Amino acid sequence: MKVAIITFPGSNCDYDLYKCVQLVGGDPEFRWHRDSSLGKVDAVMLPGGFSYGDYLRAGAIATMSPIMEAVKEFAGHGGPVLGICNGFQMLCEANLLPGALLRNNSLLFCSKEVALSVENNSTIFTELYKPERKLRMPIAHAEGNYYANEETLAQLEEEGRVMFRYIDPQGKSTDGSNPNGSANNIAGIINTRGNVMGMMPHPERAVENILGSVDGLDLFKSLLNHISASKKV
Amino acid sequence: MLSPQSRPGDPQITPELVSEHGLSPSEYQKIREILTREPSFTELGVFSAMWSEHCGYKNSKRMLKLLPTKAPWVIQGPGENAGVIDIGDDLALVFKIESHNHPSAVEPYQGAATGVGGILRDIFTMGARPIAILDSLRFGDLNSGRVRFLFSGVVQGVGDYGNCVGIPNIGGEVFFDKGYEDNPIVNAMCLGLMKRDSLIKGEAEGVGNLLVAVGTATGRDGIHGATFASEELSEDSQSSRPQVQVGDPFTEKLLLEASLELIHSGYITGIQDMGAAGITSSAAEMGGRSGNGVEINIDLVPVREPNMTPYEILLSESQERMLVVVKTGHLKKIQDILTKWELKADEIGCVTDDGLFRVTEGSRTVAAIPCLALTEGCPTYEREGKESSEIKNLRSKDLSHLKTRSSGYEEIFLDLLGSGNICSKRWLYQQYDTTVRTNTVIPPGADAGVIRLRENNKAIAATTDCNGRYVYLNPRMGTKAAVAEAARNLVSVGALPMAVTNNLNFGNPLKPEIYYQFREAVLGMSEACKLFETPVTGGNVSFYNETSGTPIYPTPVIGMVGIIDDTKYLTRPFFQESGDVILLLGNNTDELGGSEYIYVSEGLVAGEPPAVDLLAERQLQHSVLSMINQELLQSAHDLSEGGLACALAESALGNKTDPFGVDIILQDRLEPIPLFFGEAQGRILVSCAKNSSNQVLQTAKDHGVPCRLIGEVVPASNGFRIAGRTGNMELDIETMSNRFFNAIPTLMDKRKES
Amino acid sequence: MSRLRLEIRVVPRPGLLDPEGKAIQSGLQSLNYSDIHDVRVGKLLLIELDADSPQDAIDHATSMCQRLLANPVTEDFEIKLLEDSGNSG
Amino acid sequence: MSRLRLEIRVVPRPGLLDPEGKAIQSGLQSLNYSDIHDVRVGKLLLIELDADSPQDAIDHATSMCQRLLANPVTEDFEIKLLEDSGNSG
Ligand SMILES: Nc1ncnc2c1ncn2[C@@H]1O[C@H](COP(=O)(O)OP(=O)(O)O)[C@@H](O)[C@H]1O
Ligand SMILES: [Mg+2]
Repeated sequence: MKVAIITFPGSNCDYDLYKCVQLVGGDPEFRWHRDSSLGKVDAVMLPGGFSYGDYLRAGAIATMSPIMEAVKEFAGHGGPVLGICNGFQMLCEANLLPGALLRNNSLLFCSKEVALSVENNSTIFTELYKPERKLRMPIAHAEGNYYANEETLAQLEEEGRVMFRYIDPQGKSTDGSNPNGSANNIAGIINTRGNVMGMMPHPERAVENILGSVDGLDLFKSLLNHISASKKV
Repeated sequence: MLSPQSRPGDPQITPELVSEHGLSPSEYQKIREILTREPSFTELGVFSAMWSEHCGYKNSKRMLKLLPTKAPWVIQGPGENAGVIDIGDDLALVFKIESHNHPSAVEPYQGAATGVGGILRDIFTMGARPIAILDSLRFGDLNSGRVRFLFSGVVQGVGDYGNCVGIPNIGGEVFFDKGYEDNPIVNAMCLGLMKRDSLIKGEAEGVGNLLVAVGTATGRDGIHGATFASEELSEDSQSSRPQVQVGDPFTEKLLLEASLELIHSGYITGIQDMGAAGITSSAAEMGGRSGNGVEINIDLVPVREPNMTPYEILLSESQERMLVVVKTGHLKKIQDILTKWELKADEIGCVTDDGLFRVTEGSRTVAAIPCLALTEGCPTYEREGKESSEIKNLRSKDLSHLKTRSSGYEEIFLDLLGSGNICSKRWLYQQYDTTVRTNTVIPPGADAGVIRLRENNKAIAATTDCNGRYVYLNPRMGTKAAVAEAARNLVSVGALPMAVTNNLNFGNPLKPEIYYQFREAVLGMSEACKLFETPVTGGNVSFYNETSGTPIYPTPVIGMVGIIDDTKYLTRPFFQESGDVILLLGNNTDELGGSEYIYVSEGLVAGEPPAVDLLAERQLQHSVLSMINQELLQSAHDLSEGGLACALAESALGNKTDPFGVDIILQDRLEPIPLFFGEAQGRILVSCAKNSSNQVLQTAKDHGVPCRLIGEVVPASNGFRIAGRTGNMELDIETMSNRFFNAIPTLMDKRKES
Repeated sequence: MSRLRLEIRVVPRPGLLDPEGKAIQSGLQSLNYSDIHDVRVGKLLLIELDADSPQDAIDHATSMCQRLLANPVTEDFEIKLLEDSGNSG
Repeated sequence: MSRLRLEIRVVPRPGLLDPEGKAIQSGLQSLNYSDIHDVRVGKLLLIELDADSPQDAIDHATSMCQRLLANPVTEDFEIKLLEDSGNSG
């Protein structure tokens, strides 16, 4: 699985993602935001960080980078695109995903481990997760408060496009377990076609026991499986 | 010596002007002797900055010479941008601590943010990639609106900057006491990792090489910041202060990547952050260290504002700028690297052979001073030191009546758990990204933070410590306690203490009672660091932490780093399993001086702080490391503020989601108060599986360390029980947990007031 | 071409939760400014640019807002030519 | 007492570095808006309050700015009564 990891000025999880893709047996390659082409790759990942310092709105200025045209085209052809944290913000800003990520309702940066439910395990990013599986992984963001209008939210729910939700230890998505004020406790969503996913939590930080959790591994492995399967066809 | 021409518009140099520049008449006389003429206005500014306390260490240098700085593993001791130690496998660890107290008192958010920015640059200009940040903070009482404003601003500033650059915060400390009401302490420490041979120094090597300014253009911000940091804050520093510096962590991240690429390119011979005193100090220090001279053409320096004078350009402290020495003929290549990172590089001068710091403007020379006169030539002083009789009285205060209390231990205990100095600091470190870079194996919340090294499966531990109350009451003993606590914190996670960086935060050194504290603190640190074989590789001095004549508690913050040989030895302070047994190493005593208990219950800072027996501390550390290396322990936790009861609570409450209870029986012939809450030094609390307890006891015995079994880890539902000979405590975990975790959030929820 | 100054105001859509505005409101209330009914927080962008005419500048700014400066999902914008900037034109 | 609406503009002091403005400027430049000379970013606060008179409202707002809304070290502020708000008064 050849994965393009895009580095924007201010990205700071690009290397973490690189290591993680290597760990699951993928073949990561960095792309610089000024590049105009992705080359031949099987998937694209937009890493976390503070592209352009999060100035204006998180992820907004990065969407003006030349590479984003190529990413849109890749997504348009059904190529898998994963955006994590700042990457999720970019996907929304670039209209590859609906809605927007507003400032956390606490107005504070929030860094901690959260519990997540897997809401849809029939996508290329989640097929290895059992439906009842509860995940633990870190979040670290100041603008992760997912917002979309009623209509869009209803549509996301109806079409099963909510991927992850923040939950409490009992598995319920409650206000108390919502770290940032996200609508419907949404932590991640996918596009209609099922090839573009964005999420605020960091699965790439939950891939080794020594880091406290390995719950992010199956996400990357799901994608890897999907890609090798589709190559065989 | 070449004489600078006068510049139209420069003010006349008068005794008043000299004194406004923080120079004494005799210092001015010395300047005239060095130059063999009168200085120009620009030169006066340059001397003023370089001979300020901040850059020149005039009142501290002589004492600092007494610190131990050498060991076989020390690659770079004090004098460079940061210290460097060898950690094996061709790797080197770079680390340093830096203060930003004065800017933070005026503008907490930007002050703290730019403090983090500065310390990061100190690390990556050595050629190392920053891998962790720690922050050591002191504030007044959180019941004051102004203090809450300072606290929340500083925490956000530290957080936003490190988060944006993408360096995990792994620990630090925060201490609240009225003694810091108007003068918060903001010290930031950074660790970096590099291959040994990537080390690059801040030296202007190679006559003819180019001096190149990299990063942000120079503005009028922070002019005379170095001099400013060398003065007390007065009522009107709010209005007369120089413009604050604004941090731009986004540019910093680009600078970080670009600098590391530059260093690896081989096109440059030296690099230094333009920190305090900006271009002046970076150029003069680089010239001074190499023995060469430097020439700066002021017209070439990129500026942000029109009509800046040489004086302003030379003294500006605009952030996110670096000075780089580029090998001749390679300017284009380094510009290409910087352009890729969306940064600019401008040639502003060159390395010369005449030893001078020379500045030209058009055809005119505006300054020509020997580099060494600016650096090494700074006059140094040993001041008069005398202990304040007031503090002496406080120390000898009789506290024995506070030792007895026949009941109500539970209430006192809950008050302690909810005190700012003992409660959970989660509110604060949740604002810090602690997991970015995916190497943090012990995040904030433990005795020390730990970063694993992917390269060799070792790990680096770091901590900052200092109890300013102890130092206030007894500066020498208190500083030994700070070093000892730092070392205990490291061994508690399984690390061998290796080296120290320190930040000496004090009041006005011209006052004998302050200089006394300073001298005693340095002597205490020196003695402890020698004994623990943790040489001091660098640090920072921040004097004049006073508002309207009231100084802070003397606060010599110790930043210590250690190595864990294999990540399998990582040990945490939290109990792991019911049924494990709990053992205490070290002796309980009836000391209560300087304790959190007497502060919380009586509002007092008094008494003799707990005594430190350095030899016993060393034995204790060795014994715990030996237990950890035999893989005997389930947890280890150092005892500090709040004593045994609070340490037990911290280990039991853990990270809240799965707490435990304890069942403890103590046989000591001590009153319950000192037994539960006394802060005797040299103690560590450990837990282990029942069948390992004999080995633990034996290991302690082999090291001559007192150790006994005091109880057992039980399910949380069984509660928290401590039985002494003459008094007991029994509490439920829920109540304790609420006090411990909600103390700061509850206070911070009070709305902002001015 | 002349140098013009524009002011762009970007404000959260009505109906959108504005936690910053709420926090400021309660901050003011605790300072005893009790008669405050609503606080909303927006962004103010002051832009200096060269354009052929004021209309041209406004057209440019409109497209900048649509493409980057405002998020159409959550924000409204408003562009104003600053008075002193006409002088140089 | 009448309900009034105020607009408060909080802008960084001239001369102070405005990294956000700089980043937005370079973002716009990469969209080929090349004739942009400067971008500065401030805050816009829209406040609705009850006051005895417009002057009273402005006085209140001035003290709010001094105490909370603007950072006296880094920001300047400007208060304006919004036109439509006179009507109800
Ligand atoms: N300013 C801070 N930044 C990051 N972590 C902090 C800070 N203050 C406290 N902590 C964390 O909270 C925990 C408790 O702090 P403290 O009581 O000072 O510990 P100790 O007494 O063991 O030195 C430590 O893990 C420490 O790293
Ligand atoms: Mg401690």
